[in-house]
Amino acid sequence: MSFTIAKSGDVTVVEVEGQLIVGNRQELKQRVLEELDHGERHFLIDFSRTGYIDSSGLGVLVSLSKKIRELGGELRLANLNDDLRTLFELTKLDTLFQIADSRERALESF
Amino acid sequence: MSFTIAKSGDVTVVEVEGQLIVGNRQELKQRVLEELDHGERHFLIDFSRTGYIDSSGLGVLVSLSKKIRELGGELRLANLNDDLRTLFELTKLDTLFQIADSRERALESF
Amino acid sequence: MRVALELEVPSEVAQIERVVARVVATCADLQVPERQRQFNVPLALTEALSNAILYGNAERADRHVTVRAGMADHALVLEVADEGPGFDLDACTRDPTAPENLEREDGRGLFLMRRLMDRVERYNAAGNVVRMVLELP
Amino acid sequence: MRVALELEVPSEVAQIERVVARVVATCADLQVPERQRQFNVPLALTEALSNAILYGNAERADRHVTVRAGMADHALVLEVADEGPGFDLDACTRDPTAPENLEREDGRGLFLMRRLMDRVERYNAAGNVVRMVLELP
Ligand SMILES: Nc1ncnc2c1ncn2[C@@H]1O[C@H](COP(=O)(O)OP(=O)(O)O)[C@@H](O)[C@H]1O
Ligand SMILES: Nc1ncnc2c1ncn2[C@@H]1O[C@H](COP(=O)(O)OP(=O)(O)O)[C@@H](O)[C@H]1O
Repeated sequence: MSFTIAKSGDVTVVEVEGQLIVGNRQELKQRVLEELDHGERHFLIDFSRTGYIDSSGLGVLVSLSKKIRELGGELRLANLNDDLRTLFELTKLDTLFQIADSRERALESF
Repeated sequence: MSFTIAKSGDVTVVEVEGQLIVGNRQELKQRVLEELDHGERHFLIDFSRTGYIDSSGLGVLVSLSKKIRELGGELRLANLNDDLRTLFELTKLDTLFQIADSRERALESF
Repeated sequence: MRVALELEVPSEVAQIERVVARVVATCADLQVPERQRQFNVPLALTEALSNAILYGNAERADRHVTVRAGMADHALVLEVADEGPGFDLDACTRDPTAPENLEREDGRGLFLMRRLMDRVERYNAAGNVVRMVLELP
Repeated sequence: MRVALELEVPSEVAQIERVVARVVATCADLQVPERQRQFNVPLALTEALSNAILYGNAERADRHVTVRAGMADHALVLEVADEGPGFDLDACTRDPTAPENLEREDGRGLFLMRRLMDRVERYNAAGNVVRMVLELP
Protein backbone atom coordinates (compact mmCIF):
# COMPACT_ATOMS: atom_id res chain seq x y z
CA MET A 1 0.00 0.00 0.00
CA SER A 2 1.01 3.58 -0.53
CA PHE A 3 -1.05 6.70 0.01
CA THR A 4 -1.00 10.34 -0.93
CA ILE A 5 -2.34 13.27 1.07
CA ALA A 6 -3.53 16.49 -0.56
CA LYS A 7 -5.66 19.47 0.44
CA SER A 8 -8.82 20.49 -1.31
CA GLY A 9 -9.96 23.71 0.37
CA ASP A 10 -10.09 22.83 4.06
CA VAL A 11 -10.51 19.11 3.38
CA THR A 12 -7.60 16.71 3.72
CA VAL A 13 -7.92 14.15 0.96
CA VAL A 14 -6.17 10.81 1.42
CA GLU A 15 -5.88 8.42 -1.47
CA VAL A 16 -5.10 4.78 -0.65
CA GLU A 17 -3.40 2.71 -3.31
CA GLY A 18 -3.32 -1.08 -2.90
CA GLN A 19 -4.52 -3.10 0.05
CA LEU A 20 -5.22 -1.52 3.42
CA ILE A 21 -4.36 -4.37 5.75
CA VAL A 22 -2.81 -5.32 9.05
CA GLY A 23 0.73 -4.88 7.77
CA ASN A 24 0.34 -1.25 6.76
CA ARG A 25 -2.73 0.31 8.40
CA GLN A 26 -0.59 1.95 11.12
CA GLU A 27 1.08 4.19 8.54
CA LEU A 28 -2.25 5.55 7.45
CA LYS A 29 -3.44 6.03 11.02
CA GLN A 30 -0.27 7.87 12.02
CA ARG A 31 -0.43 10.29 9.12
CA VAL A 32 -4.07 11.15 9.62
CA LEU A 33 -3.50 11.67 13.35
CA GLU A 34 -0.64 14.06 12.52
CA GLU A 35 -2.94 16.09 10.30
CA LEU A 36 -5.49 16.11 13.09
CA ASP A 37 -2.77 17.37 15.45
CA HIS A 38 -2.02 20.16 12.99
CA GLY A 39 -5.59 21.31 13.27
CA GLU A 40 -7.19 19.67 10.26
CA ARG A 41 -10.80 18.60 10.88
CA HIS A 42 -12.28 17.58 7.53
CA PHE A 43 -11.05 14.33 6.05
CA LEU A 44 -11.92 12.42 2.92
CA ILE A 45 -10.49 9.02 2.11
CA ASP A 46 -10.65 8.13 -1.57
CA PHE A 47 -10.66 4.37 -2.28
CA SER A 48 -10.74 4.45 -6.06
CA ARG A 49 -7.33 2.79 -6.20
CA THR A 50 -7.78 0.45 -3.25
CA GLY A 51 -7.91 -3.34 -3.65
CA TYR A 52 -9.39 -4.57 -0.42
CA ILE A 53 -9.51 -3.56 3.22
CA ASP A 54 -9.15 -6.16 5.93
CA SER A 55 -10.76 -6.11 9.36
CA SER A 56 -7.83 -4.26 10.89
CA GLY A 57 -8.00 -1.68 8.11
CA LEU A 58 -11.70 -1.26 8.87
CA GLY A 59 -10.77 -0.97 12.54
CA VAL A 60 -8.42 1.90 11.78
CA LEU A 61 -11.13 3.70 9.83
CA VAL A 62 -13.56 3.27 12.72
CA SER A 63 -11.11 4.56 15.30
CA LEU A 64 -10.02 7.51 13.17
CA SER A 65 -13.61 8.44 12.53
CA LYS A 66 -14.35 8.37 16.25
CA LYS A 67 -11.33 10.54 17.09
CA ILE A 68 -12.11 13.04 14.39
CA ARG A 69 -15.71 13.31 15.52
CA GLU A 70 -14.65 13.83 19.13
CA LEU A 71 -12.68 16.85 17.98
CA GLY A 72 -15.65 18.22 16.09
CA GLY A 73 -14.46 17.09 12.68
CA GLU A 74 -15.68 14.60 10.12
CA LEU A 75 -14.31 11.69 8.11
CA ARG A 76 -15.96 10.79 4.82
CA LEU A 77 -15.29 8.00 2.35
CA ALA A 78 -15.54 8.03 -1.44
CA ASN A 79 -15.25 5.77 -4.46
CA LEU A 80 -15.85 2.35 -2.98
CA ASN A 81 -16.06 -0.24 -5.73
CA ASP A 82 -18.71 -2.96 -5.57
CA ASP A 83 -16.58 -5.30 -3.48
CA LEU A 84 -15.67 -2.63 -0.94
CA ARG A 85 -19.27 -1.50 -0.76
CA THR A 86 -20.26 -5.10 -0.02
CA LEU A 87 -17.66 -5.16 2.72
CA PHE A 88 -19.11 -2.04 4.38
CA GLU A 89 -22.60 -3.46 4.05
CA LEU A 90 -21.64 -6.85 5.50
CA THR A 91 -20.15 -5.18 8.54
CA LYS A 92 -22.89 -2.49 8.70
CA LEU A 93 -20.14 0.12 8.65
CA ASP A 94 -22.07 1.78 5.85
CA THR A 95 -24.32 3.04 8.65
CA LEU A 96 -21.39 4.58 10.50
CA PHE A 97 -19.70 6.42 7.64
CA GLN A 98 -20.81 8.95 5.11
CA ILE A 99 -19.98 7.25 1.85
CA ALA A 100 -20.04 9.25 -1.40
CA ASP A 101 -20.02 7.96 -4.95
CA SER A 102 -17.39 10.41 -6.11
CA ARG A 103 -14.79 12.66 -4.63
CA GLU A 104 -16.66 15.74 -5.89
CA ARG A 105 -19.89 14.76 -4.15
CA ALA A 106 -18.03 14.04 -0.94
CA LEU A 107 -16.29 17.41 -1.06
CA GLU A 108 -19.48 19.34 -1.82
CA SER A 109 -21.25 18.15 1.24
CA PHE A 110 -18.74 19.04 3.95
CA MET B 1 3.32 -32.08 -30.38
CA SER B 2 2.38 -31.73 -33.99
CA PHE B 3 4.44 -32.48 -37.07
CA THR B 4 4.44 -31.74 -40.74
CA ILE B 5 5.79 -33.91 -43.53
CA ALA B 6 7.02 -32.49 -46.84
CA LYS B 7 9.17 -33.66 -49.73
CA SER B 8 12.37 -32.01 -50.82
CA GLY B 9 13.53 -33.89 -53.91
CA ASP B 10 13.60 -37.50 -52.83
CA VAL B 11 14.00 -36.61 -49.16
CA THR B 12 11.04 -36.81 -46.78
CA VAL B 13 11.37 -33.92 -44.36
CA VAL B 14 9.59 -34.17 -41.02
CA GLU B 15 9.30 -31.13 -38.78
CA VAL B 16 8.48 -31.75 -35.13
CA GLU B 17 6.78 -28.96 -33.22
CA GLY B 18 6.65 -29.14 -29.42
CA GLN B 19 7.79 -32.01 -27.20
CA LEU B 20 8.47 -35.45 -28.61
CA ILE B 21 7.55 -37.61 -25.63
CA VAL B 22 5.96 -40.82 -24.51
CA GLY B 23 2.44 -39.53 -25.06
CA ASN B 24 2.89 -38.74 -28.76
CA ARG B 25 5.95 -40.50 -30.18
CA GLN B 26 3.79 -43.28 -31.70
CA GLU B 27 2.17 -40.81 -34.08
CA LEU B 28 5.54 -39.85 -35.47
CA LYS B 29 6.69 -43.45 -35.74
CA GLN B 30 3.53 -44.50 -37.57
CA ARG B 31 3.75 -41.74 -40.13
CA VAL B 32 7.40 -42.34 -40.92
CA LEU B 33 6.79 -46.08 -41.24
CA GLU B 34 3.96 -45.35 -43.71
CA GLU B 35 6.31 -43.27 -45.84
CA LEU B 36 8.85 -46.10 -45.68
CA ASP B 37 6.10 -48.49 -46.83
CA HIS B 38 5.41 -46.18 -49.74
CA GLY B 39 9.00 -46.57 -50.84
CA GLU B 40 10.61 -43.48 -49.36
CA ARG B 41 14.18 -44.07 -48.21
CA HIS B 42 15.71 -40.70 -47.35
CA PHE B 43 14.44 -39.03 -44.20
CA LEU B 44 15.33 -35.82 -42.48
CA ILE B 45 13.87 -34.80 -39.14
CA ASP B 46 14.08 -31.09 -38.46
CA PHE B 47 14.06 -30.18 -34.75
CA SER B 48 14.18 -26.41 -35.03
CA ARG B 49 10.76 -26.12 -33.43
CA THR B 50 11.13 -28.95 -30.92
CA GLY B 51 11.22 -28.35 -27.16
CA TYR B 52 12.66 -31.50 -25.73
CA ILE B 53 12.74 -35.19 -26.53
CA ASP B 54 12.32 -37.75 -23.79
CA SER B 55 13.89 -41.21 -23.64
CA SER B 56 10.97 -42.79 -25.42
CA GLY B 57 11.21 -40.16 -28.16
CA LEU B 58 14.90 -40.98 -28.50
CA GLY B 59 13.94 -44.66 -28.59
CA VAL B 60 11.62 -44.04 -31.53
CA LEU B 61 14.36 -42.22 -33.41
CA VAL B 62 16.76 -45.11 -32.77
CA SER B 63 14.30 -47.73 -33.95
CA LEU B 64 13.25 -45.74 -37.02
CA SER B 65 16.87 -45.18 -37.94
CA LYS B 66 17.56 -48.91 -37.66
CA LYS B 67 14.57 -49.86 -39.82
CA ILE B 68 15.39 -47.29 -42.45
CA ARG B 69 19.00 -48.47 -42.62
CA GLU B 70 17.91 -52.10 -42.94
CA LEU B 71 15.98 -51.09 -46.06
CA GLY B 72 19.00 -49.31 -47.49
CA GLY B 73 17.83 -45.83 -46.58
CA GLU B 74 19.04 -43.16 -44.21
CA LEU B 75 17.66 -40.98 -41.41
CA ARG B 76 19.33 -37.67 -40.69
CA LEU B 77 18.66 -35.03 -38.05
CA ALA B 78 18.96 -31.26 -38.30
CA ASN B 79 18.67 -28.12 -36.23
CA LEU B 80 19.22 -29.42 -32.71
CA ASN B 81 19.43 -26.54 -30.27
CA ASP B 82 22.05 -26.56 -27.52
CA ASP B 83 19.87 -28.48 -25.10
CA LEU B 84 18.97 -31.16 -27.63
CA ARG B 85 22.57 -31.43 -28.71
CA THR B 86 23.52 -31.99 -25.06
CA LEU B 87 20.88 -34.70 -24.89
CA PHE B 88 22.34 -36.54 -27.88
CA GLU B 89 25.82 -36.18 -26.45
CA LEU B 90 24.81 -37.41 -22.99
CA THR B 91 23.30 -40.53 -24.51
CA LYS B 92 26.06 -40.85 -27.14
CA LEU B 93 23.35 -40.93 -29.79
CA ASP B 94 25.33 -38.24 -31.58
CA THR B 95 27.56 -41.13 -32.67
CA LEU B 96 24.62 -43.03 -34.11
CA PHE B 97 22.99 -40.27 -36.12
CA GLN B 98 24.15 -37.90 -38.79
CA ILE B 99 23.34 -34.53 -37.28
CA ALA B 100 23.47 -31.42 -39.45
CA ASP B 101 23.49 -27.80 -38.37
CA SER B 102 20.91 -26.76 -40.91
CA ARG B 103 18.31 -28.31 -43.11
CA GLU B 104 20.23 -27.27 -46.22
CA ARG B 105 23.43 -28.99 -45.10
CA ALA B 106 21.52 -32.13 -44.24
CA LEU B 107 19.82 -32.17 -47.64
CA GLU B 108 23.04 -31.57 -49.57
CA SER B 109 24.77 -34.58 -48.17
CA PHE B 110 22.22 -37.30 -48.92
CA MET C 1 -5.91 -33.29 -11.67
CA ARG C 2 -5.87 -32.51 -7.94
CA VAL C 3 -3.72 -29.50 -7.16
CA ALA C 4 -2.50 -28.30 -3.80
CA LEU C 5 -0.11 -25.56 -2.87
CA GLU C 6 1.69 -25.49 0.47
CA LEU C 7 3.46 -22.42 1.79
CA GLU C 8 5.31 -21.91 5.04
CA VAL C 9 6.25 -18.46 6.27
CA PRO C 10 7.73 -16.88 9.40
CA SER C 11 5.36 -15.14 11.81
CA GLU C 12 5.49 -11.62 10.38
CA VAL C 13 2.50 -9.67 9.12
CA ALA C 14 4.75 -8.32 6.36
CA GLN C 15 4.62 -11.82 4.81
CA ILE C 16 0.85 -11.75 4.31
CA GLU C 17 0.73 -10.02 0.94
CA ARG C 18 3.26 -12.40 -0.67
CA VAL C 19 1.41 -15.46 0.56
CA VAL C 20 -1.93 -14.09 -0.57
CA ALA C 21 -0.55 -13.21 -4.01
CA ARG C 22 0.76 -16.72 -4.51
CA VAL C 23 -2.47 -18.37 -3.43
CA VAL C 24 -4.45 -16.03 -5.68
CA ALA C 25 -2.20 -17.02 -8.60
CA THR C 26 -2.93 -20.68 -7.89
CA CYS C 27 -6.65 -19.85 -7.76
CA ALA C 28 -6.34 -18.48 -11.27
CA ASP C 29 -4.82 -21.81 -12.33
CA LEU C 30 -7.66 -23.60 -10.59
CA GLN C 31 -10.16 -21.43 -12.43
CA VAL C 32 -11.72 -19.90 -9.37
CA PRO C 33 -14.07 -17.19 -10.69
CA GLU C 34 -12.67 -13.67 -10.78
CA ARG C 35 -14.68 -12.06 -8.03
CA GLN C 36 -13.94 -14.82 -5.48
CA ARG C 37 -10.32 -14.78 -6.56
CA GLN C 38 -9.91 -11.04 -6.26
CA PHE C 39 -11.99 -10.41 -3.18
CA ASN C 40 -13.35 -13.28 -1.09
CA VAL C 41 -10.23 -15.44 -1.13
CA PRO C 42 -7.56 -12.78 -0.52
CA LEU C 43 -9.58 -11.06 2.17
CA ALA C 44 -10.56 -14.23 4.05
CA LEU C 45 -7.00 -15.51 3.79
CA THR C 46 -5.57 -12.20 5.02
CA GLU C 47 -7.80 -12.44 8.10
CA ALA C 48 -6.83 -16.03 8.83
CA LEU C 49 -3.14 -15.27 8.34
CA SER C 50 -3.12 -12.22 10.56
CA ASN C 51 -4.89 -14.14 13.33
CA ALA C 52 -2.43 -17.03 12.97
CA ILE C 53 0.54 -14.66 13.14
CA LEU C 54 -0.72 -12.29 15.84
CA TYR C 55 -2.70 -14.58 18.16
CA GLY C 56 -1.66 -18.13 17.33
CA ASN C 57 2.07 -17.53 17.02
CA ALA C 58 2.16 -14.27 19.01
CA GLU C 59 4.60 -13.03 16.33
CA ARG C 60 7.30 -15.30 17.76
CA ALA C 61 10.22 -15.64 15.37
CA ASP C 62 10.61 -19.38 16.00
CA ARG C 63 7.04 -20.13 14.94
CA HIS C 64 5.74 -20.52 11.41
CA VAL C 65 2.44 -20.38 9.64
CA THR C 66 1.60 -23.02 7.05
CA VAL C 67 -0.97 -22.46 4.35
CA ARG C 68 -2.41 -25.14 2.14
CA ALA C 69 -4.59 -24.23 -0.81
CA GLY C 70 -6.19 -26.89 -2.92
CA MET C 71 -9.07 -28.10 -4.95
CA ALA C 72 -11.29 -30.96 -3.83
CA ASP C 73 -14.71 -31.95 -5.18
CA HIS C 74 -15.44 -28.61 -6.84
CA ALA C 75 -14.49 -26.66 -3.77
CA LEU C 76 -11.50 -24.53 -2.98
CA VAL C 77 -10.06 -25.49 0.40
CA LEU C 78 -7.72 -23.19 2.29
CA GLU C 79 -6.05 -24.30 5.50
CA VAL C 80 -4.09 -21.98 7.75
CA ALA C 81 -2.12 -23.63 10.54
CA ASP C 82 -0.22 -21.87 13.29
CA GLU C 83 1.91 -23.19 16.14
CA GLY C 84 -0.20 -21.66 18.89
CA PRO C 85 -2.43 -23.25 21.53
CA GLY C 86 -5.50 -23.21 19.31
CA PHE C 87 -8.79 -21.44 19.99
CA ASP C 88 -12.51 -22.02 19.91
CA LEU C 89 -13.67 -20.63 16.59
CA ASP C 90 -17.34 -20.46 17.52
CA ALA C 91 -16.83 -18.91 20.92
CA CYS C 92 -14.47 -16.28 19.48
CA THR C 93 -16.74 -15.21 16.62
CA ARG C 94 -18.53 -12.00 17.60
CA ASP C 95 -21.25 -10.15 15.74
CA PRO C 96 -19.61 -6.86 14.83
CA THR C 97 -22.89 -5.53 13.43
CA ALA C 98 -24.56 -5.55 16.86
CA PRO C 99 -25.04 -1.94 18.05
CA GLU C 100 -22.70 -2.40 21.02
CA ASN C 101 -19.94 -3.67 18.73
CA LEU C 102 -20.36 -1.44 15.71
CA GLU C 103 -17.87 1.17 16.83
CA ARG C 104 -15.29 -1.29 18.13
CA GLU C 105 -11.97 -1.32 16.39
CA ASP C 106 -11.54 -5.10 16.53
CA GLY C 107 -13.56 -8.28 16.26
CA ARG C 108 -14.44 -8.39 12.56
CA GLY C 109 -11.95 -11.01 11.36
CA LEU C 110 -13.70 -14.32 12.00
CA PHE C 111 -17.03 -12.74 11.11
CA LEU C 112 -15.71 -11.69 7.70
CA MET C 113 -14.07 -15.06 7.04
CA ARG C 114 -17.45 -16.68 7.64
CA ARG C 115 -19.24 -14.26 5.34
CA LEU C 116 -16.70 -14.50 2.54
CA MET C 117 -16.30 -18.28 2.49
CA ASP C 118 -18.95 -21.00 2.46
CA ARG C 119 -17.56 -22.83 5.48
CA VAL C 120 -15.03 -21.94 8.14
CA GLU C 121 -14.13 -24.65 10.63
CA ARG C 122 -11.50 -25.90 13.05
CA TYR C 123 -9.66 -28.56 11.24
CA ASN C 124 -7.85 -30.29 14.09
CA ALA C 125 -8.58 -31.05 17.73
CA ALA C 126 -6.04 -28.54 19.01
CA GLY C 127 -7.84 -25.79 17.12
CA ASN C 128 -4.78 -24.21 15.58
CA VAL C 129 -5.71 -25.12 12.03
CA VAL C 130 -8.52 -23.17 10.43
CA ARG C 131 -10.07 -24.62 7.31
CA MET C 132 -12.07 -22.47 4.91
CA VAL C 133 -14.08 -23.90 2.05
CA LEU C 134 -15.45 -22.07 -0.96
CA GLU C 135 -17.84 -24.04 -3.16
CA LEU C 136 -17.25 -23.45 -6.84
CA PRO C 137 -19.79 -23.50 -9.64
CA MET D 1 8.99 -18.69 2.35
CA ARG D 2 8.94 -22.43 1.78
CA VAL D 3 6.79 -23.35 -1.22
CA ALA D 4 5.56 -26.76 -2.26
CA LEU D 5 3.18 -27.81 -4.97
CA GLU D 6 1.36 -31.12 -4.88
CA LEU D 7 -0.41 -32.59 -7.90
CA GLU D 8 -2.29 -35.84 -8.25
CA VAL D 9 -3.21 -37.24 -11.66
CA PRO D 10 -4.70 -40.43 -13.05
CA SER D 11 -2.34 -42.97 -14.64
CA GLU D 12 -2.43 -41.72 -18.22
CA VAL D 13 0.59 -40.60 -20.23
CA ALA D 14 -1.60 -37.88 -21.75
CA GLN D 15 -1.48 -36.15 -18.33
CA ILE D 16 2.28 -35.71 -18.39
CA GLU D 17 2.46 -32.43 -20.31
CA ARG D 18 -0.07 -30.67 -18.04
CA VAL D 19 1.73 -31.76 -14.91
CA VAL D 20 5.10 -30.73 -16.29
CA ALA D 21 3.76 -27.34 -17.38
CA ARG D 22 2.41 -26.63 -13.91
CA VAL D 23 5.63 -27.65 -12.17
CA VAL D 24 7.65 -25.55 -14.61
CA ALA D 25 5.43 -22.56 -13.81
CA THR D 26 6.11 -23.08 -10.10
CA CYS D 27 9.84 -23.31 -10.89
CA ALA D 28 9.58 -19.86 -12.44
CA ASP D 29 8.03 -18.61 -9.20
CA LEU D 30 10.83 -20.29 -7.28
CA GLN D 31 13.38 -18.59 -9.52
CA VAL D 32 14.93 -21.74 -10.86
CA PRO D 33 17.31 -20.60 -13.63
CA GLU D 34 15.95 -20.69 -17.15
CA ARG D 35 17.94 -23.57 -18.58
CA GLN D 36 17.14 -25.93 -15.72
CA ARG D 37 13.54 -24.81 -15.86
CA GLN D 38 13.18 -25.32 -19.59
CA PHE D 39 15.22 -28.45 -20.03
CA ASN D 40 16.53 -30.40 -17.03
CA VAL D 41 13.38 -30.20 -14.92
CA PRO D 42 10.73 -30.93 -17.56
CA LEU D 43 12.74 -33.74 -19.11
CA ALA D 44 13.67 -35.45 -15.83
CA LEU D 45 10.11 -35.07 -14.61
CA THR D 46 8.68 -36.47 -17.84
CA GLU D 47 10.88 -39.56 -17.40
CA ALA D 48 9.88 -40.08 -13.80
CA LEU D 49 6.20 -39.60 -14.63
CA SER D 50 6.17 -41.98 -17.54
CA ASN D 51 7.89 -44.65 -15.46
CA ALA D 52 5.42 -44.10 -12.62
CA ILE D 53 2.46 -44.36 -15.01
CA LEU D 54 3.72 -47.21 -17.20
CA TYR D 55 5.65 -49.44 -14.77
CA GLY D 56 4.59 -48.39 -11.27
CA ASN D 57 0.88 -48.07 -11.94
CA ALA D 58 0.79 -50.23 -15.08
CA GLU D 59 -1.61 -47.60 -16.49
CA ARG D 60 -4.35 -48.85 -14.18
CA ALA D 61 -7.25 -46.43 -13.98
CA ASP D 62 -7.68 -46.87 -10.22
CA ARG D 63 -4.11 -45.79 -9.50
CA HIS D 64 -2.77 -42.26 -9.29
CA VAL D 65 0.55 -40.53 -9.50
CA THR D 66 1.40 -37.82 -7.00
CA VAL D 67 4.01 -35.19 -7.67
CA ARG D 68 5.45 -32.84 -5.10
CA ALA D 69 7.66 -29.98 -6.14
CA GLY D 70 9.26 -27.74 -3.58
CA MET D 71 12.15 -25.68 -2.47
CA ALA D 72 14.33 -26.68 0.46
CA ASP D 73 17.76 -25.31 1.43
CA HIS D 74 18.56 -23.84 -1.99
CA ALA D 75 17.57 -26.99 -3.78
CA LEU D 76 14.59 -27.87 -5.89
CA VAL D 77 13.10 -31.17 -4.77
CA LEU D 78 10.76 -33.16 -7.00
CA GLU D 79 9.05 -36.29 -5.73
CA VAL D 80 7.09 -38.64 -7.94
CA ALA D 81 5.07 -41.31 -6.17
CA ASP D 82 3.16 -44.14 -7.79
CA GLU D 83 0.99 -46.89 -6.33
CA GLY D 84 3.08 -49.74 -7.69
CA PRO D 85 5.27 -52.30 -5.93
CA GLY D 86 8.37 -50.14 -6.08
CA PHE D 87 11.67 -50.93 -7.77
CA ASP D 88 15.37 -50.87 -7.17
CA LEU D 89 16.60 -47.65 -8.71
CA ASP D 90 20.24 -48.60 -8.79
CA ALA D 91 19.70 -52.09 -10.15
CA CYS D 92 17.41 -50.77 -12.87
CA THR D 93 19.71 -48.01 -14.09
CA ARG D 94 21.51 -49.19 -17.22
CA ASP D 95 24.27 -47.45 -19.14
CA PRO D 96 22.67 -46.72 -22.50
CA THR D 97 25.98 -45.43 -23.86
CA ALA D 98 27.63 -48.86 -23.62
CA PRO D 99 28.14 -50.26 -27.13
CA GLU D 100 25.74 -53.17 -26.54
CA ASN D 101 22.99 -50.78 -25.44
CA LEU D 102 23.49 -47.90 -27.84
CA GLU D 103 20.99 -49.14 -30.41
CA ARG D 104 18.39 -50.26 -27.90
CA GLU D 105 15.09 -48.49 -28.03
CA ASP D 106 14.61 -48.42 -24.25
CA GLY D 107 16.61 -48.00 -21.06
CA ARG D 108 17.52 -44.31 -21.15
CA GLY D 109 15.03 -42.94 -18.63
CA LEU D 110 16.72 -43.41 -15.27
CA PHE D 111 20.08 -42.64 -16.85
CA LEU D 112 18.80 -39.28 -18.11
CA MET D 113 17.14 -38.43 -14.79
CA ARG D 114 20.49 -38.96 -13.11
CA ARG D 115 22.33 -36.84 -15.64
CA LEU D 116 19.82 -33.99 -15.57
CA MET D 117 19.41 -33.73 -11.79
CA ASP D 118 22.02 -33.57 -9.06
CA ARG D 119 20.57 -36.47 -7.07
CA VAL D 120 18.02 -39.15 -7.84
CA GLU D 121 17.08 -41.48 -5.01
CA ARG D 122 14.43 -43.81 -3.67
CA TYR D 123 12.59 -41.84 -1.12
CA ASN D 124 10.73 -44.56 0.75
CA ALA D 125 11.41 -48.16 1.69
CA ALA D 126 8.86 -49.54 -0.77
CA GLY D 127 10.70 -47.82 -3.60
CA ASN D 128 7.69 -46.34 -5.30
CA VAL D 129 8.64 -42.75 -4.57
CA VAL D 130 11.48 -41.30 -6.58
CA ARG D 131 13.06 -38.11 -5.26
CA MET D 132 15.10 -35.85 -7.53
CA VAL D 133 17.12 -32.94 -6.24
CA LEU D 134 18.54 -30.06 -8.21
CA GLU D 135 20.93 -27.79 -6.35
CA LEU D 136 20.40 -24.13 -7.14
CA PRO D 137 22.98 -21.38 -7.22
N1 LIG E 1 -5.23 -18.49 15.14
C1 LIG E 1 -5.71 -18.07 16.34
N2 LIG E 1 -5.13 -18.50 17.48
C2 LIG E 1 -5.59 -18.10 18.68
N3 LIG E 1 -6.65 -17.27 18.85
C3 LIG E 1 -7.27 -16.81 17.76
C4 LIG E 1 -6.85 -17.19 16.45
N4 LIG E 1 -7.67 -16.59 15.56
C5 LIG E 1 -8.56 -15.88 16.28
N5 LIG E 1 -8.33 -15.99 17.60
C6 LIG E 1 -9.12 -15.36 18.71
O1 LIG E 1 -10.34 -14.94 18.18
C7 LIG E 1 -10.56 -13.57 18.49
C8 LIG E 1 -11.41 -12.91 17.43
O2 LIG E 1 -10.70 -12.82 16.22
P1 LIG E 1 -11.21 -11.86 15.06
O3 LIG E 1 -12.65 -12.11 14.83
O4 LIG E 1 -10.30 -12.07 13.90
O5 LIG E 1 -11.07 -10.40 15.63
P2 LIG E 1 -9.77 -9.60 16.07
O6 LIG E 1 -8.62 -10.23 15.39
O7 LIG E 1 -10.04 -8.23 15.61
O8 LIG E 1 -9.74 -9.74 17.58
C9 LIG E 1 -9.17 -13.00 18.61
O9 LIG E 1 -9.15 -11.83 19.37
C10 LIG E 1 -8.43 -14.15 19.26
O10 LIG E 1 -8.63 -14.15 20.65
N1 LIG F 1 8.18 -46.23 -11.02
C1 LIG F 1 8.64 -47.45 -11.38
N2 LIG F 1 8.03 -48.56 -10.88
C2 LIG F 1 8.48 -49.79 -11.22
N3 LIG F 1 9.54 -50.01 -12.03
C3 LIG F 1 10.19 -48.96 -12.54
C4 LIG F 1 9.78 -47.62 -12.24
N4 LIG F 1 10.62 -46.77 -12.89
C5 LIG F 1 11.50 -47.55 -13.55
N5 LIG F 1 11.26 -48.86 -13.35
C6 LIG F 1 12.03 -50.00 -13.91
O1 LIG F 1 13.28 -49.52 -14.35
C7 LIG F 1 13.49 -49.89 -15.69
C8 LIG F 1 14.39 -48.88 -16.40
O2 LIG F 1 13.68 -47.67 -16.57
P1 LIG F 1 14.21 -46.58 -17.57
O3 LIG F 1 15.65 -46.36 -17.33
O4 LIG F 1 13.32 -45.39 -17.45
O5 LIG F 1 14.09 -47.23 -19.01
P2 LIG F 1 12.79 -47.70 -19.80
O6 LIG F 1 11.63 -46.95 -19.22
O7 LIG F 1 13.08 -47.31 -21.20
O8 LIG F 1 12.73 -49.17 -19.59
C9 LIG F 1 12.12 -50.03 -16.28
O9 LIG F 1 12.11 -50.87 -17.42
C10 LIG F 1 11.35 -50.61 -15.11
O10 LIG F 1 11.54 -52.01 -15.04
